[in-house]
Amino acid sequence: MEDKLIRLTVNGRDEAVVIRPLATLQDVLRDTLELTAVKSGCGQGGCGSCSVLVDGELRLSCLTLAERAEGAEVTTLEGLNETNAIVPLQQAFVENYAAQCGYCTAGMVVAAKALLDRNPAPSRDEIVEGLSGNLCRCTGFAPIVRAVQQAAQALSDTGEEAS
Amino acid sequence: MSMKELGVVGRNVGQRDLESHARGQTTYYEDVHYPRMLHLKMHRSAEPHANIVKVDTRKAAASPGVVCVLTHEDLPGKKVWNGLAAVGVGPEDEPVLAFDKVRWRGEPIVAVIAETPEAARAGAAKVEVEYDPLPGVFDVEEAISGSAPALTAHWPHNHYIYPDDHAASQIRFGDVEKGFAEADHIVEDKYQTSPIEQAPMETNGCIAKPGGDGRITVHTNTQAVHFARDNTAAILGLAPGKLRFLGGTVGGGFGGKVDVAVEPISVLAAMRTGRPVKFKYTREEEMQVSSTRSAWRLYIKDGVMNDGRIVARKITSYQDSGAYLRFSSYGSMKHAGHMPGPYTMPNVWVDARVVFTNRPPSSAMRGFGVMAASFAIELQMDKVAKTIGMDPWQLRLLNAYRNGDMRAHRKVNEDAAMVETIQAAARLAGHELPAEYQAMTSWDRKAS
Amino acid sequence: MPELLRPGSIDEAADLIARHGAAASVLAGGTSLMRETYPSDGGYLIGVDRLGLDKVVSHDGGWSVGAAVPLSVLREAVPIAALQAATREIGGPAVQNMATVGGNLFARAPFGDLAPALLALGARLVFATAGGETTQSIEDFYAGWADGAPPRAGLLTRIEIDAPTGASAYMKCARRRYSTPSVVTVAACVEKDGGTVSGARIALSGASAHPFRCAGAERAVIGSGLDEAAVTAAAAAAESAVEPQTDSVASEWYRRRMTGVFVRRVLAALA
Amino acid sequence: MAKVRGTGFAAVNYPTGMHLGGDPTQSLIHMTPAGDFVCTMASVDLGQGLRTVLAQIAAETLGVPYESIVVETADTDTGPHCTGTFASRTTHRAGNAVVMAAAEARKAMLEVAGELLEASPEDLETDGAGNIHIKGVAEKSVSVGEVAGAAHFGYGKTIAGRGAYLKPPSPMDPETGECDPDSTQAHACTVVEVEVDTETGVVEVIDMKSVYEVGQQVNPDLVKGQIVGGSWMGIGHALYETTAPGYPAIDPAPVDFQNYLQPGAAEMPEVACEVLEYPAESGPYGGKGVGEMVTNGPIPAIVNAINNALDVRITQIPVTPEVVLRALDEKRAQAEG
Repeated sequence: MEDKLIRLTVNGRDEAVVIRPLATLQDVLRDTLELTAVKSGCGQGGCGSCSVLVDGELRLSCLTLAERAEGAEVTTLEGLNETNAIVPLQQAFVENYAAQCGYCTAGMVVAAKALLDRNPAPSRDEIVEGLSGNLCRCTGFAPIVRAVQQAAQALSDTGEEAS
Repeated sequence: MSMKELGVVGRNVGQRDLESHARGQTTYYEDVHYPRMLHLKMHRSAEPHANIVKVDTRKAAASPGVVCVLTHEDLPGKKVWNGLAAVGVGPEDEPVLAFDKVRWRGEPIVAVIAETPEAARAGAAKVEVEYDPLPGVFDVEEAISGSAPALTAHWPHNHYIYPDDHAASQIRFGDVEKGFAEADHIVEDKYQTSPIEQAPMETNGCIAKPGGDGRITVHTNTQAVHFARDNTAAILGLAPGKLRFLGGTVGGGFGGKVDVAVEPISVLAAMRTGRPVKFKYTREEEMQVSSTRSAWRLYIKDGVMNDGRIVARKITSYQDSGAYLRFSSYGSMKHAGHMPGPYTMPNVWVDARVVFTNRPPSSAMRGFGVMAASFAIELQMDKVAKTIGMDPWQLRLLNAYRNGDMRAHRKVNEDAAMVETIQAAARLAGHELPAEYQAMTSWDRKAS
Repeated sequence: MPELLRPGSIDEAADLIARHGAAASVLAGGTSLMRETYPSDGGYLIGVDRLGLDKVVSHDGGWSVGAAVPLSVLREAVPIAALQAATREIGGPAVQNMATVGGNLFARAPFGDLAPALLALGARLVFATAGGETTQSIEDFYAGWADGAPPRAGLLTRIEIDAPTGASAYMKCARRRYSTPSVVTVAACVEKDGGTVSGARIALSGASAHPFRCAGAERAVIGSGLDEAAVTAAAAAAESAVEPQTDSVASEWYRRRMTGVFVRRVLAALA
Repeated sequence: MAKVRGTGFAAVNYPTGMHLGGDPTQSLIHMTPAGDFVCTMASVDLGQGLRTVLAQIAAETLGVPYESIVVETADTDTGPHCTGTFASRTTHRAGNAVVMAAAEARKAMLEVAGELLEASPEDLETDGAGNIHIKGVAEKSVSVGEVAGAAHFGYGKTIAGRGAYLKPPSPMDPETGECDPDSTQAHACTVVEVEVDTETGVVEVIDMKSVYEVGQQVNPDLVKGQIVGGSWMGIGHALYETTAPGYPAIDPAPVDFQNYLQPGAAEMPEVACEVLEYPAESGPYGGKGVGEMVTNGPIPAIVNAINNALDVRITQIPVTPEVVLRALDEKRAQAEG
C-alpha cells in the first residue's frame, strides 16, 4: 500500500494532493488543504459536522474515501465565501442565532445549501428532513429551521441562488 | 435593588461569534496545524473489575509508526489523583494510568503515540493485558449493602466519607419524624435518573506542542483553562509556568469537558518525544469513556396536611459515582443543599450519598446534582397533589418559598420569585387560579 | 489496515472476492464500512465504484437496479411507494446519497430497512461469481444467512424488481421521525381477488438476525378479506416467529411487541 | 391506534455560582492608544456567548460603545484566573469581575478627561457613544479617543482596571448542612402537553411553554437561546438519552449517534417563553445565571404530562416507549386483578 497522488477540484481550485492509503476526503480537506470548516464530530457518519458537497451532492467527508473523490468537484463551507461576502443563507443563520458553539454550523449550512439547491421553497417538514443527518446539541434546532426558512424566503424574494 | 437606567446591558446586540461560525472561520483547538504532529490512542480496560496480572507493550512498541508507549511506570509525578485535591477534596483515588487493578470497562492503561491516528490505533490494539477478573457491582444500593466487593481501600463500604465520618452529605432541619407524626398524609416514592452523555458535538481533545524552550503550549477544549493547567502540572510534577493552556472556544461542553482527561498524558508524550502530540477522543470514547451525568436514585417521603402544607420531607439519595470520586462529593453536596427545592418546609432531612460502582466514573453535567433533585421533587409534588386532591398549581404556590423564609440549609431566603414565575406560567398556559392564589407574592410570608 | 482494491470489471471483482474469501469486504457506499473502526487490521476492501453498477434500467414489467445505486437515486427512479418510504427513513440525506441498495441488503441487524420492502416485492438478486452469473430470490438469499452474517454468494450486481401486482405498504417502527435506526420494519404486498387475499408477502426486518418473510403471517391472511380476525392472527404469527435482540434502541420485549403492532398496521393500511 | 393527550408542569429554582462559593474569576481591562478597550479574561466560551455578554457589561460600566470592547480570553499566559465555565457562574462571577475592572478603568479615564476638560472627574459623565462631557454641559466634551491619546502620549498614564470577584467560601456543616450555598436563585416554570400512542408507547411533546425569572437579562436573545436549547435537551433527557439503556447493567452500551438517541428537529415543538426580571442584589446589573437550569423544568414537566395523559405513575427517565407500555400493562393488570 503506497501513498497516491490524486487530483480534485475544491472550492473551484484544482488541487493535487498526496494521500495515505484509505485516507478520507475529510483528511484531505482538513489536514492537507487546511479547510478547517470541515469538522470531525464523530467519524461514524452520525453527526453531519463533516458534510460537504461532492459534484453538488451532499456527502459525509468522513465516510468518503479520498481516492474515490478523484476528479470530483468538492465544495466546503469555505467555498461559499469565495468573494468574501457573506451569503444570504449564512446571514440567516446569524440573524436567527442558529448557532451557539458553532461546531455543527459548517455542516449544517452545507446541508441547508444542498437542500435549497434542490428545493428552493421547502416546507418546514422538508427542512427538518433535509437537515436530519446533522446534529446540534446547543440550539434545539428551532433557530436553525427558522434560519433556513428565512433564507428560502429571501431567495424567493430576490431570485438569487442559495449561495 | 434599584436599577439605574441601563444602556447596553439588557439589549440584543447579537452574538459575537455567530458570523465566524456561519463562515466556518471559528478556530477550535484542533484547527491549528503543526508539522510532525504525533497522535495518541489509549489502550483501555476490557474488564469492569479485575486485577491486572501483566501488561505487555512489546508488540505495540514494535507496531509500524509507533514512536512511544507510556504506562504508569512512565509517570514522573502522581500515580493517582483527584481534580479537587488542591482545594482539599480527597483522598486522591483515580489512577492516571491503571496499574494494579482496573475498576471500570474503559479505564486507561497504556498510551500509544504514533505518526498517524491509524498507526496509534493499531499500536494500542496490540497492547496485551492479562486480567484476573473480579466480581463487579453495578447497582448503588447493592454496592453499599455490605455484601459487595470493595472497589478501593479508600472506601471500605463503597461510599464516600464526608467530614466527621459522615456517610452522606446531610441536611438536618427541624424534626421530620415529628412532622410525619403530625401529618394528615404520608406520601412516598422512589425516583431514578439515568447516566446521560453530555454529547458535545466536539469530543474532548488537546494538542500539546513543545516550544523548544522547555515550555509546552496546550491547545485544549477544556471548560476551565487554569484548572486544567494546574492539575496537569500537579499530576506531572511540573512547575505550572512550564505550561501554557490556550482555549476559550469550545464545541460544546455541558459539563463534559472538566475532567482534565486528555491533557496530562499528552503533555507527557510531548515532553518525551519533543514533538506535538494530539489526543482526541473518538466518539466511542466520548460516549462510553468520558464521564457521564451521574445517575441518581432518590427516595422521598413527605408529611402533608389536608390543606396542602408539606410539613416534613425526608430524602435519601444515591449518586452513582462510578469507579472513582472525580467531582461527585461536590455534586452530592450541591444536591443536598438544593433540598427541598423551591419550597419552604419546617422539617427537612436529607442524606445524599456518593456510591462507588464498577461503572464509568460520572461527573458534572448541566445542572450537577440539581437536575435529579428537581426531577424527583416535581414528580413528588404531583403525587402529593393527587393524594390530597388539590390542584397541583395551588399546592406549589402554597408551599413555594418566600423572601425572608429560612431555607433548610439555614440561610434566609432572598431573590425569590418562584411565586411570580408560577403565576405567570399559569397565565401563559391558560390555567385559571383562584383570586387568593393570584394575589400571592414572594414577599407575603412575613406579612401573613 | 485493510488494503483497498478497485477492480475495473465485474469479472475482476468476482475473481477478487472468490480469491480472498472471508478476508474481503465489499465497499460500496461506505456508510457502514468506513466508520473509524475499520473492519479489521488486515484484509481487503473491494471497491465497486468502477463497475458501472450505479444504473437503474426500467423495462417492461419492472426495473433492474444496479447494486451500487444510491438510495436517493432508487427513490427517484423506482416509483413504488413501499420502496420510497424505506429509502427516506435510512440515515439523513447525505447517507441516502452515499449508501447503496446493495450495501443496505448486507447491513447487520437492526439496520437494513430496504430488505423487507424488497422481500414483499419479490425481488431477485443477481450475483457475479467466478463461475458466472447466478440469480437468487431475495428470500433464499436471507435464508442462507448464518449467525447474522450473509453467505458468500459472489458479488451482488443488480436487483431485479417486477412491477407490483398487488398493493404494497411499508412501515418502520422507530424512536425518531428521521435518520433513525429501526425497532422493526414491516412491509407487505397483497394481491386480492375480489375482496379476498389471493397472495401475500409479509416481510420483517430488525426483529431477527436478518430480514425474512413471515410465512405464518402470510398464511393467516391468504384467503381472508383482511378482516380483524385475520389481521390479528397474522400479527400473532409474526410475534411468535421473530427472534429479536436487545440493543440500545429497543429491548427484545419491545421489538416483539412492535412486530405485532406494525404487522397489524401495515395490513390495516392494505385492507 | 389510540392517542391520548396530557399536560404537566414543573416549577424549579436554580442556584447561581458554584455550591458554597470559593470560585473566583478575575478580569483585567486596559485602554489601547486608539481608545478602545481590551478585556482580558480566562473564561471559556462554550457557545453561550460570554464574549458578547462580558463586552456588554464592560461597555455599560465604562460608559463607552459596546463595539469598542474586545474580549480576549482563555490564554493562561495572559488571562487572569477564572475557575471555569460551569455552575451557571460566568455571567455572575466573570460579569462582576468585569464590572470591578471596568469601574477602575473608568475612574482612570475620567481623571485624564478631567485634566483635559479642566474639571473634577466627579463632574464628568459618559454618553455611551464615545464622548465624555461635563454634566449638563454637552459642549464641554472630549472624545474617548482623545483621552486615550492624551493618556498614552501626553501624560504617560495607564487607563486600566483590575477586577476580582469571589464569593467567600462557606463550609457546609457536616451534621446539619448549614451553609451559605449560592449567590442567588433563578426560577422557572415549564408547562408541557404530550401525546402518547398507547400501542407503541411513543411520546410526542406537542407544546412547551415556559416562564423564566433570571434577574436582569444582559442579552435577552441569548437567554432565549439557552431556554430553547434547554427545552430540546430536556426532551432528550426525559424520553431518549442514556449511555446505559439497561442501567445499572453496563450493556448495551451505545457508542454512536445511531444508538445514543436524541430527539431531532422533527421532535421539537414550538417553544414559547416569557422572561421575568427580578434583579439580584449580588448580580452584575442584577443578573442571575440561566445556562444550566433550562433542562430542569422540561424533564419533570414532560414526565408529569405523561402520567397525566395515561393515569400511570412513571418515576424514572428516560421514559422510553417500553417504559410507557410496561406502565400501561401494569395499570391494566391492576384493574383486572
